[in-house]
Amino acid sequence: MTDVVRIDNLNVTFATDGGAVKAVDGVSLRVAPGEVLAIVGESGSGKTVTAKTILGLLPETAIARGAVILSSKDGSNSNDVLAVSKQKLRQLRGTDVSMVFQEPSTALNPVFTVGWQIAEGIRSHGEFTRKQARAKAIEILGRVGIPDPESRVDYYPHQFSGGQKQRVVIAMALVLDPGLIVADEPTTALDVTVQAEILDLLRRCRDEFGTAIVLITHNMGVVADLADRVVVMYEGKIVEEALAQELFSNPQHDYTKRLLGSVPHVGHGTTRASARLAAREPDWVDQAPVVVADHLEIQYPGRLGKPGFTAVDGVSFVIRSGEVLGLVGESGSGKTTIGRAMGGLTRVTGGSLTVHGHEMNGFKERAFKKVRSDIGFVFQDPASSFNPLLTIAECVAEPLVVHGRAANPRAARKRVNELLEAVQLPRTFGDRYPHELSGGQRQRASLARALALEPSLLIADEPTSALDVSVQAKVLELFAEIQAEFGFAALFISHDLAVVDILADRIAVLYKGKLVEEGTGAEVLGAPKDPYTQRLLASLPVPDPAAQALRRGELLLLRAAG
Amino acid sequence: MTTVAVKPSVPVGGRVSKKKTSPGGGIGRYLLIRFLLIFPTIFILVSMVFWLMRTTGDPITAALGGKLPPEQLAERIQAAGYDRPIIVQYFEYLGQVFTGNFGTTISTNRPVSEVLLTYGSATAELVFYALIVAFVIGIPLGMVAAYWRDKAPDAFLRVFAILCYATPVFFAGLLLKLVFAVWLNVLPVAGRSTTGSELQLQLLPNPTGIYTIDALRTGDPAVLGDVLAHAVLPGVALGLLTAGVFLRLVRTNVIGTLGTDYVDAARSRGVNEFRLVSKHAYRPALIPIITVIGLQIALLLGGAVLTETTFEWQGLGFMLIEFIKARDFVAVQGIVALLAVIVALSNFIVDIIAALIDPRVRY
Amino acid sequence: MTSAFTNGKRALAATAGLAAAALFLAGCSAGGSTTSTSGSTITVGTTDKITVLDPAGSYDAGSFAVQTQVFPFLMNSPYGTSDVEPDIATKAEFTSPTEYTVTLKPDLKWANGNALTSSDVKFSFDRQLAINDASGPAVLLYNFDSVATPDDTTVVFTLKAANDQVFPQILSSPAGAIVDEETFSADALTPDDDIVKAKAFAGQYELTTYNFNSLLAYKAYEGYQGLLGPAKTENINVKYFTDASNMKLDIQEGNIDVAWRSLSATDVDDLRGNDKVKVVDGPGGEIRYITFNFNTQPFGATTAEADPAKALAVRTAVADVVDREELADQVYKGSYSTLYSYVPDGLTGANESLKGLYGDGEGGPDVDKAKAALDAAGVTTPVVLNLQYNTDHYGPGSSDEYALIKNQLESSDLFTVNLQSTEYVQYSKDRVLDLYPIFQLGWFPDYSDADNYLNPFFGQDSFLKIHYENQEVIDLITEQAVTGDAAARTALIEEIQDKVAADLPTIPLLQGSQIAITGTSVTGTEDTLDASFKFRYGALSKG
Amino acid sequence: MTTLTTEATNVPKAPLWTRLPVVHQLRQSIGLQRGMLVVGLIITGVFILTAIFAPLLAPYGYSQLRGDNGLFGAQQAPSGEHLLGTTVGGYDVLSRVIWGSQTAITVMVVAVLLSIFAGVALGLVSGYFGGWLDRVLVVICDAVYAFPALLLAIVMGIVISGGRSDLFGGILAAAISITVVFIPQYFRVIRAETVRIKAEAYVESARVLGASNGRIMFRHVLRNATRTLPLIFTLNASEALLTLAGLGFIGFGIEPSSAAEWGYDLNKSLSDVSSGIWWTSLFPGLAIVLVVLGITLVGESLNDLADPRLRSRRAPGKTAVAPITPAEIRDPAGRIDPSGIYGSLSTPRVRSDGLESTS
Repeated sequence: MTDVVRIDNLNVTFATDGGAVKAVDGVSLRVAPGEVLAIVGESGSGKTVTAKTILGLLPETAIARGAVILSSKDGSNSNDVLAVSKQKLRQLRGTDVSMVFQEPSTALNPVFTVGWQIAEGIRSHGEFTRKQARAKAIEILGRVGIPDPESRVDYYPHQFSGGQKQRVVIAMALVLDPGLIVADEPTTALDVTVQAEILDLLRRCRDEFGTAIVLITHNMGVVADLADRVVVMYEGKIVEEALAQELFSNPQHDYTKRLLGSVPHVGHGTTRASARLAAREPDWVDQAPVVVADHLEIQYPGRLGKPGFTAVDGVSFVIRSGEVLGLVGESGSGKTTIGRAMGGLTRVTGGSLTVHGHEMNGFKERAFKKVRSDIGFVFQDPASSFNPLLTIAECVAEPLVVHGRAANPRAARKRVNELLEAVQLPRTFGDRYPHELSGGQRQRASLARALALEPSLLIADEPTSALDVSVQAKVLELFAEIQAEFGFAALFISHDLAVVDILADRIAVLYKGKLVEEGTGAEVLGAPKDPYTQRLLASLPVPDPAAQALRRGELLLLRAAG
Repeated sequence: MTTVAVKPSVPVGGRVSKKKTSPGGGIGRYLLIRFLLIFPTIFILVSMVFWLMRTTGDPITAALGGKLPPEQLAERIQAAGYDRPIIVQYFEYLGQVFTGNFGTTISTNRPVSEVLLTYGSATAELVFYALIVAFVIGIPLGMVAAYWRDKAPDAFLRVFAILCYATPVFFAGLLLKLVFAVWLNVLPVAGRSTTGSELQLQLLPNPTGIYTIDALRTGDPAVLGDVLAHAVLPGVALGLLTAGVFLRLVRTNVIGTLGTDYVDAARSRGVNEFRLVSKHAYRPALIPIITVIGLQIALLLGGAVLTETTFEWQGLGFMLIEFIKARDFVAVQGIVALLAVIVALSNFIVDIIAALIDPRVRY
Repeated sequence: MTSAFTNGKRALAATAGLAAAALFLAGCSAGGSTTSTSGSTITVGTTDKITVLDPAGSYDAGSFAVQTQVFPFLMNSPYGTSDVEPDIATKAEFTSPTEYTVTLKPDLKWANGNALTSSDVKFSFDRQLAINDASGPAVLLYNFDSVATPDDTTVVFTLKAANDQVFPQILSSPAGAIVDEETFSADALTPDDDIVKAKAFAGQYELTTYNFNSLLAYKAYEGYQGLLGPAKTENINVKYFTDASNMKLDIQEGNIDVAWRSLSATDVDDLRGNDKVKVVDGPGGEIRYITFNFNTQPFGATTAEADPAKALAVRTAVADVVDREELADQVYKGSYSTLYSYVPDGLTGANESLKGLYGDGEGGPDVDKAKAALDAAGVTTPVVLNLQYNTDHYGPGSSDEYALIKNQLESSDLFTVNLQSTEYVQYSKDRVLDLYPIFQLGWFPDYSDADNYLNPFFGQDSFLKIHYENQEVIDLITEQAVTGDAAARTALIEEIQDKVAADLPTIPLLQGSQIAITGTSVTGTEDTLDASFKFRYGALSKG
Repeated sequence: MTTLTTEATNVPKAPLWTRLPVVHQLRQSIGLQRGMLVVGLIITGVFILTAIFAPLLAPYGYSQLRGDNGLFGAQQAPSGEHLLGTTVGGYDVLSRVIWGSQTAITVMVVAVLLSIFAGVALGLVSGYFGGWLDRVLVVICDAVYAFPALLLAIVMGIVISGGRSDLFGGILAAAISITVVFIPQYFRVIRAETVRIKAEAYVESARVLGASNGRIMFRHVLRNATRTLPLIFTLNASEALLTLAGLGFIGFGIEPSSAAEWGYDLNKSLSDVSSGIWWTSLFPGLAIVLVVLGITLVGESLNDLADPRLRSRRAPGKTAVAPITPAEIRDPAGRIDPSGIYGSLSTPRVRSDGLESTS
């Protein structure tokens, strides 16, 4: 049988201010019918550009050379996407190849019903009456697992949940039964429990529709879960291509090895945590804790008299000195809110939260200011956590100046240099502006700023979620080192169990504002008691195809039970 | 970089609530709040104009300053009560406005409500024609410009749009008048109708003041033709100003939506480029466009002042300037209040339309 | 939703189609224009504005232009002169020094059929005083004490001052309009529309359509038996313009028959060369002059270097230097003419008192003479003059006029002029507060008599408020007002002008002329462009 | 992409002059966008130069009525002596047009500067502190914003000048009345930016550090919130000119012997046109149109370049790196409606969920 797509020596160049930039460099690959090919790589590796080339969706500033031969599902005809006319290309899209986008909420037009949008795709390709198109839309919605498709077909996108939206997007891709679906990070925007469901659906696409899938992802767990074959890209080139089993068990290229090595595994942190616990002083438990939350409740005020939204609902925990508490939960679980409340950024509306003995319920900025010098905060988004108009050195010196430890940023420079070195940044970086640093570098600098006053409590809100996996590994490692060196207590917030596991002494799991489980890594990850924790854990794909296949079975059982 | 951006799966803290509450709140409640906001708007404008007007002089001096000796002038000012503390007059005035009594104009001794009705209908008619011109020209051309983005037609249309609003309405009106009324002699110079037609219109029982409607009621095609002919140049002059704004607005927003994922998604389903512009990009773009169009009402009314002056179109804006010059602040207050109501109402209506178009508000 | 949208598009298309149809219809109707002007209809265009139709509530040219057509007056001036004669009366005379008796014509009727009797007359004057509206002309009745009606046709006015020669003029002024007592309210202004609805008219015309400041339609009133005779044209339509250039285009295109007040000087100039229209000129009562504040002008009484002689020298020098010819030609293109006295040309008693005294003696400027005057008084030059004018009250020419005056004064090297303009409301307040040392003023007469150009200015309680008071002049002004003998009165008026010209409290500059533009077939315009400054539509005819 | 552009190359800082507002955008632009920007810059440049060198360029003074041979005469047709003829008042048209640029630029600068200061201060405080003050200011500014600008300017003009129209009174009155109209616009923009920036991590990080409100406002919020100002400046400058012209046209202009003003000249010369005297109105009219065209071209180009959605892209990745993304819908007559200003009161915007996710 012919390949559904064959890419030969593809080169894609973008014209930029700084001259031409080569995004894809001599890539050749092929996808067999019914095969799932994963393209893996980090930011800027060219994987998305490669995928978009298959649909001819490159922007006008891009120049593509080479050949992308696309064949129809039945193999009756094939075309070079880079050479065909616009008209022909339009016909190919949707019938021979279609696409699933990363962010389902932006991939659906908010002002048209999903049925209309599906039908539009159908009617763009041939003679269908409105009725026929609608019937087809209902059918496909049913097949991707949307309950009650007859009425849901007239819903607008915002009436669906995130996971359902992605199902709709997949339905649109499937409706004309193309031979190939290009899925660009289809689960990245979704919570891990939803991710598992979407991966199941994609698997069904392959199995039931016989559709080949090009899966673009940076998540090795997803690759292990779904892919038959894997292509690893690095700086626009393919560095390794192998069957999934082979790649995970026996990576050849250095980069692949590094990549796989960077992936955090659940359970790896447990030993470290117990070692740390063993090293603590005997009366450690009896010392005054740094943070105590007692039936903490945080409610956002409703607008214009509407009832408020309770983000945190009766949460209790303690953080002792030198201890790292990992806070895990999905979107909207309230984990970030707790972190912000500890930093005095969000008002506590009920219960009690004491930080360094200071009660945050009924918080007064003036009284809290002294305590602030003892709290460091690392934010989630490295892109926005620095004032773009100040140099890194000025930013890092800010806490020193605010708290009177230095008269001005210049006077603080010596200390800033020490801090930069502590986070393993060259001191010359102090003179750069934030946008001149990469995400990982900025997150290091952010850490340096948080540590400037040597706080005894650090709050880290998803500090690595915006980073590539290899960068994440390095930052996490640095965090661990520094925590060991400075000995501060920390609240480490993340949606990723594996990441929390690396650093945390204890792990707390939040679900819809409530604390469902708390304990050491061994307790929570090793033998979760709460069904939500169990499902969360089971949904997390592991970067090992064989192991993942087993876990998939477990998850099915869990779901059936729950 | 969109490709990998390991998406923060969590919206950052405080924003959670905003996102969650908006669709569920119910369109009725939302519209009620918008409606209630009309009142402070009117109150603020009316108060502001009252104070501004009253610090600039009293109407008696304006009318008789040159004619009367100062003593008599002072006597009359006193008799009319304009020498009392302004604050007293202010509350008195507010009380009147509150009861819907706009009083009688000082300079022409006519009930303000009647003035508003007469001149308001003229302005409404002018604005109506201008909006038609603006919509007919601005919106399709905006889509054309977005479709040919950064190509020659786009550049041409953008310069056209800028010229539309770079040309002061009175200058544009002057050129239009010269060409169509004087050189080509196909359209009337100014006014709302010829005297003959107007006399016929005056004979109607209960004239609406909107000449087009009145002309239809006479059933005389000559009158209708005459009235419509008079509306062409003012409508075009004011309409072009707004058309430029609309053109740009449509272009910007359609281009903005053309860059969204869902347009790319539709493209990936093989939807053709024309449909991408006319359906996928246009409809979502319409929501901000409509909101801004609401704000354009103010621009339109401002332009109407100049248009009315240029084309003898006796409307509110024109009268407002007359009354300002005469310091007839009773009349000015009334007109301002009406304009404020119009502006606030049109924004309110626009909100309703935008809400109706946006399914996320509707459901 | 989708269908709603297509509907919207359809509506849009429909309106576009409608617009196209409008253009087409417009093309048709424009081709065959002038549908309105049949033989017995004349369309007049004007830029005047009516304020209030009720004579008790308005005291302005625009409203009076209407009132003079539709309301009867006891006294009026026949076509061609400013001197008044009984109008709807058979005779009017002083029956005692303080009693002025008017006898009405018999069987007068209002257009609505009500009888017009002495009772209406008494009612009219009593209500003027009772209402005493802020914008009304009641102030003109300063000498009016009471009115009695011995019978239906006799009216006896009792006056405060004896032998008032001006009173007959007052009876023809806005304050003298007679109204229907059965229509008008005795103590409040009557709304325009009520007046029109009640047909409370008895002048040459009655109003049939009243579209405020937009279109008025008049029909000749058959029952008018007054001085002016029946109207020559049955129907008059008056179209109100807001922009003179539109009116100019309409008269040029033949859309209106008469353009009366006020085209710009440029337009008039242009139309003079157009053979499709006639330009008719008449004498005008409007004057423009420069006023000196005797306290604050250079060397004025309250200045640091107060010196009456030097102050007079400054005024003299200014009078010597200004070139009225240049102003009239360049700024007004002949629509204003030069004025060399306080009483404008065309009124009984007017002389050119300043012509011989200042400038080259023939009306032109004389810089050397001015220099000599200043030198003689020991004034060092250049003298700084703070000259004020106003942009919105005395016509659009003011700014050009004063820019040119500034230019003339400065070109002589004798003066440095700081020119400033102020909007009228502020201006009229500031000038009486001695804020303006030298400033522009203009005057439009309340009634056409030399008295109206002298008494308010230089009599007791002058409205000028410039601290100028010459007892001799005041006495003369009082005297002329009660002098019954015409020749003696004229001599007194001339003497007053000469005396004031020597003191030079104001420098008269220009006198407006009345200019009407008409289609070539319109006749009779020149009959009504007289020194009464009343434009009567009844004089016009077409054909 | 971040790694690709920055980590790989240790770019030295770009030279200072290329980072200047307009120069930066000029270098950034391509194709038609550059063409429009360049045309706009040329027109604006000529305008500014004309204003600066008006005394050298103009053959006569703006209030000059007399040459060596006596009066110029009114409404003289263009000739060797008066290249563009003379006006109804007897002034030289060319000179008035040239001098008019000086008045225009003065009013623009004064108006825009005044409104920037007032608007920025109010917007910053209001947006930063929120609460009742904010709500009241928003309602007031919305009300003023919604009202026809020209009418407001007229009333303001009378109040401020007391009806006087000398150079100082006239220019200041025009400028201040324009200011009052503009303040709500700047207020809205700055407030929206402040509200946005307030939620940025670097501001929160400063708050966590315990920095004082003053320090946060000035060091972090102000400078970032005012980045879009050059853009607004250009766009509002053109509206200032149109308002000035409108005021002049309606008869609230500046007295001709104090300054030359296009709107005033146009007003004076409108009636000339019907008499076949075209030169008196055409040139001041064209001057207004050209200057507004030039400035608007610059402003719109800057706007497009600052908005990644509108900028002609050379590289798709570049947009993600662009430091500021003023997500504003701007209407060209100079009013700014940053979508989301109304966010506090009104509909959820189309892009609200999109914006939240891509940062």
